[in-house]
Amino acid sequence: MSDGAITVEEVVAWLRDFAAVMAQEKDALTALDAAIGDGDHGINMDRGMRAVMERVDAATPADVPALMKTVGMALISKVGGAAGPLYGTLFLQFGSAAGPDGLTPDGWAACLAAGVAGVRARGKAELEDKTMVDALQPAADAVGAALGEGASFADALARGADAAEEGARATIPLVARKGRASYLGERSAGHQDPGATSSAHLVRCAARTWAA
Amino acid sequence: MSDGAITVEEVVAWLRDFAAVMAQEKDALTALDAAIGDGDHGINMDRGMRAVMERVDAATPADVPALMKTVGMALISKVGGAAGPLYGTLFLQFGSAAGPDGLTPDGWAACLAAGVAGVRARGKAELEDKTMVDALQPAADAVGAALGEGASFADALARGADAAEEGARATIPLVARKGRASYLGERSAGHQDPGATSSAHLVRCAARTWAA
Amino acid sequence: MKKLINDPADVVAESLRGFAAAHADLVRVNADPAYVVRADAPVSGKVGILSGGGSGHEPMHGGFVGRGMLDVACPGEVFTSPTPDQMLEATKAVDGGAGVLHIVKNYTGDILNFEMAADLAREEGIEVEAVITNDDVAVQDSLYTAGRRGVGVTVLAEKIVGAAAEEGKDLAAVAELCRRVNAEGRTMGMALTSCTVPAAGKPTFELGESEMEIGIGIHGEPGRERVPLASAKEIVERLAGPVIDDLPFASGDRVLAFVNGMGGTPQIELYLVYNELKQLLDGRGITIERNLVGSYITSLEMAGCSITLLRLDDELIRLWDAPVLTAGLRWGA
Amino acid sequence: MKKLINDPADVVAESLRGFAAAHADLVRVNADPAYVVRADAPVSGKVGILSGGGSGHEPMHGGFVGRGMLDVACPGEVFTSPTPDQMLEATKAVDGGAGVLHIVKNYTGDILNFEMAADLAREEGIEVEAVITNDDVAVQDSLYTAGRRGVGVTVLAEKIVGAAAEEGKDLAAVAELCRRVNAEGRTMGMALTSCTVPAAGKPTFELGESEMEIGIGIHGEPGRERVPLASAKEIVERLAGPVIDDLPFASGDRVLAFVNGMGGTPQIELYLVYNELKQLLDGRGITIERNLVGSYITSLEMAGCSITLLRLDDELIRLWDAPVLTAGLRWGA
Ligand SMILES: Nc1ncnc2c1ncn2[C@@H]1O[C@H](COP(=O)(O)OP(=O)(O)O)[C@@H](O)[C@H]1O
Ligand SMILES: Nc1ncnc2c1ncn2[C@@H]1O[C@H](COP(=O)(O)OP(=O)(O)O)[C@@H](O)[C@H]1O
Ligand SMILES: [Mg+2]
Ligand SMILES: [Mg+2]
Ligand SMILES: [Mg+2]
Ligand SMILES: [Mg+2]
Repeated sequence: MSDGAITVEEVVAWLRDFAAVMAQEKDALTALDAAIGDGDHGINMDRGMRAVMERVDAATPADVPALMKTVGMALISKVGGAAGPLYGTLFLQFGSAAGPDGLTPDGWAACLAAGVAGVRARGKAELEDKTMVDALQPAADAVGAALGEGASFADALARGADAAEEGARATIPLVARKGRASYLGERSAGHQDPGATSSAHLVRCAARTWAA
Repeated sequence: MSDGAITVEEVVAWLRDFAAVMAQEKDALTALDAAIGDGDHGINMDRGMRAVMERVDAATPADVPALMKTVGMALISKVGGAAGPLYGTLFLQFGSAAGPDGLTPDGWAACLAAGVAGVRARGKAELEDKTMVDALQPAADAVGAALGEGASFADALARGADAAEEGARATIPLVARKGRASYLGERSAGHQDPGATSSAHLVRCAARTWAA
Repeated sequence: MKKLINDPADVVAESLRGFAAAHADLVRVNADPAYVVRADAPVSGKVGILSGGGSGHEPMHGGFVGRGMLDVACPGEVFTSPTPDQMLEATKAVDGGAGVLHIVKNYTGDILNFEMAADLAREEGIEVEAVITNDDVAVQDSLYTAGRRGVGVTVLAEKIVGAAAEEGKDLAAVAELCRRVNAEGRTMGMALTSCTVPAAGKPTFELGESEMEIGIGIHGEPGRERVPLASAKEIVERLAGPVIDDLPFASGDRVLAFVNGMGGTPQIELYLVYNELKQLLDGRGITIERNLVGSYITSLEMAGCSITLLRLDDELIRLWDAPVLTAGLRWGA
Repeated sequence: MKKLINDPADVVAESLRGFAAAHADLVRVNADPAYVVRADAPVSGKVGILSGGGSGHEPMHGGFVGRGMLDVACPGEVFTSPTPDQMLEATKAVDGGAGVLHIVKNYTGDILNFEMAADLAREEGIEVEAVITNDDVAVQDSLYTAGRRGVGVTVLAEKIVGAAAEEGKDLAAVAELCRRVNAEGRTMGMALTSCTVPAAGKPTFELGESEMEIGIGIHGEPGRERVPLASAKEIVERLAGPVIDDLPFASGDRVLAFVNGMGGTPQIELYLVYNELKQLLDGRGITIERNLVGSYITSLEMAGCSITLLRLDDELIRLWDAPVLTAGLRWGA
């Protein structure tokens, strides 16, 4: 694809890929959550993304803002737990930032940044609190920086995905300060955060969707 | 010892040996009961014989009838379950049959027979119902028959113990018709009855007490 | 063995002490011999209702002592019948002059001990009637065997008979009612896991990860058959089917449906089982007039359930609905 | 996974259906979005009391819906907070014009979803107050973390606050009372075994035969530390000690002592634990004025217990004693 306008179909493809990955990674994410949480993150994300794709496939919204509102509301009403409102907010804010007039790569990067800001506002997590923010914030920063340096959208997203995965891995030694894992205190160290992991998948799916 | 009068001390020695064996065989008897009952026979017998020896050691009754009444009542009030009333009755009836005037080997055999009759009357078990009767009845019969044939008390008891052990082993293929094991129906076959096993120990202890 | 206990030998006594402290408004607990008795016993002129059996089935029976249900309960060692002297003292403690009913679950141990106790009580001039519950359809009934076990119906009988005694019915009437409840009720149970008798220290039986036992009793004894794990729907069919066919319950019957947890089964599963049972009974034209869902007659920490159906008439419904004020069952009071 | 279920995905819905059928006299159950509501809701002029959270903690919260306690409960998926739209519908269903109190256990998921729901409800013109329970002393409290979990005190708060609402107290007063109960109560829990989330199909954590987890929450999450199995006496010291020291409870205090089973623990053990707790509190000069012993806030089939102490005054005692008529707690009615 080109670096030109991003279509609704492409965004749907991104979501579909993410839904497939969540189905596939369900047990792995749940196992991560079992170690430092309550063992449901994969189940939650899979349930949520199934609901998203059902609604999107039943009637695909015409533009990105409408699509992302559908996605966010589906997650909020179907996931529950921490991930529901947080991922819901991510997509809702992404959509609000998109505006009705089509989306450029720079626009996409701004939307992601807005989504991440929404997550941070809702969850009040800082970097290194061992949450999805540790994957999302570096990803948003990397995509923005790469585009600023003139990278292609595909390259920018690839760098974003790398940053997200690195951020997720970097949660391993951290002691959690937010979410359920924080109840474990020191014992939360040594395990990768499940939400950061699913978030890294989300960015990797974007890189895959818009690659080449 | 001689084939002459049986002393209270000897009877106490028999009981003490039985108590020791019950303590030692506690887990084995319980395992037998776990297979076809509720897994407590060894625990019950051990608890009961401890109580018996406590009472007997605190104040040893002067004669066999009084001793056996103490034993029977201790079992009845401390064991519970099926074994409590049944073993209690065995000793109570043994004691009633003893009379106050000392006990000969023939008298002892008659007492055992009375005890076994008491067990049968209380539990309404027939031979081959897969109960303690399957050990006790052959033992009582064998002791009586041996003495009738002129065997020494020691030999008669040894034959009684053999018969009891054989009777206990013979319960293995039987389908239980009395007690908890009967609830298992066909599944009770293939396991040795715990009560028959403890009863065989009781007779073997007697043989050991009055041996040589 | 993973249990919240101290010395296995002290489990029953220490638990009773906790029960006494927690429910001093309802009961008094005598330590030796052990019995749990209504705080206001004996109630003059009222038939005393006594039940008892091994411990490990809580709330049965101590949790059912109080106004409108039992006057006294005799707890034995875990899964071991209490003893005659204990039952005698308990009988004396609740004799208000109108006699005492012994509700006995059909196990050789219980029967033998209760028989002795009744003899002793009668010798002391107390009128005693004994009624034996034997509702477990997993066990073939026969004159030549120990017969069927007493299980879930015992709880229902204790409630209904307790209400009748509270109303002032005499011993003969109360005993007759108890026999009728037993005759109208049937039960069958299953286990997902074994339980561990504290003094034994290890599970009574071993079950594979994908096996279950069908037709268990309440003493951790193995059931009638070991079969592959199945869905709740199939399990309900396997339990309720034989229960229905045995009485038999017929279309048009009104019943009390009792889904009982064995001790280690969470409520979320019991209500799911109840949902299946309701659908099955609806399909057979049997109307659930009353229900009881919870862990009331248990086997320590065993996971599993039993299903009891009791055919109701207006009198049984009225007595079931009557006020009851115990630690384990409480309404209208 | 050994459970009495059909498809793991249907556990919550099927169990709710069973609950609805079993308690049609007390509650109505709405299937989608899921909520359990008092049969007579909304009660005009009464503050509506709503609580909710993941399923798997039964009887909490659905079992506490009824006169004198909750007006409505929102069950989420197992161990997963319910969703804002669900809470909004539930809020609307019990708004009798006097506003609705949301009782929220302190978990990020619950907080976020309840915040959204309260916003939505206020947009629709319903007065909503939210009170967060956070009584778990196993968790270090800090402004910079998610803070302490809401556990056992939630049950006590729902009962007491429910009674106050029934008496006609207004929303501000009821919310204030709820905050006071939360402030006066502390809890700590432990697990002997893990539980298995149906959709996950295997235990959340593995515990060796001679290990236990101290400082667990109610979602099958591991606790603060894994230690060797100990006696009930030591376990009670390990739980009650931190609870007492945290408030702190002092000699002369009057308390409600709540020994809670985690779902797979039999009553015989819970009363044994209560016996230990009573002795410990006696030794510290703390008087148990009221108690609650049973499995009320559970983690599926987990074996273990929690200990909650709530400091009482005359008003709290009166509200605790007030009639309550729910599937899970019932007295005076
Ligand atoms: N306050 C927060 N801010 C951002 N992310 C959070 C916060 N709390 C939790 N999370 C994320 O949510 C993830 C857990 O999600 P999930 O398991 O679905 O919900 P729950 O914790 O309610 O079971 C954590 O791994 C973490 O990444
Ligand atoms: N009716 C009976 N007559 C004779 N012996 C019996 C009868 N019922 C049970 N028993 C014996 O009792 C033994 C079980 O004793 P025990 O396990 O102590 O009691 P319980 O069955 O009450 O747990 C059985 O193995 C059997 O030998
Ligand atoms: Mg989780
Ligand atoms: Mg036994
Ligand atoms: Mg027994
Ligand atoms: Mg969760």
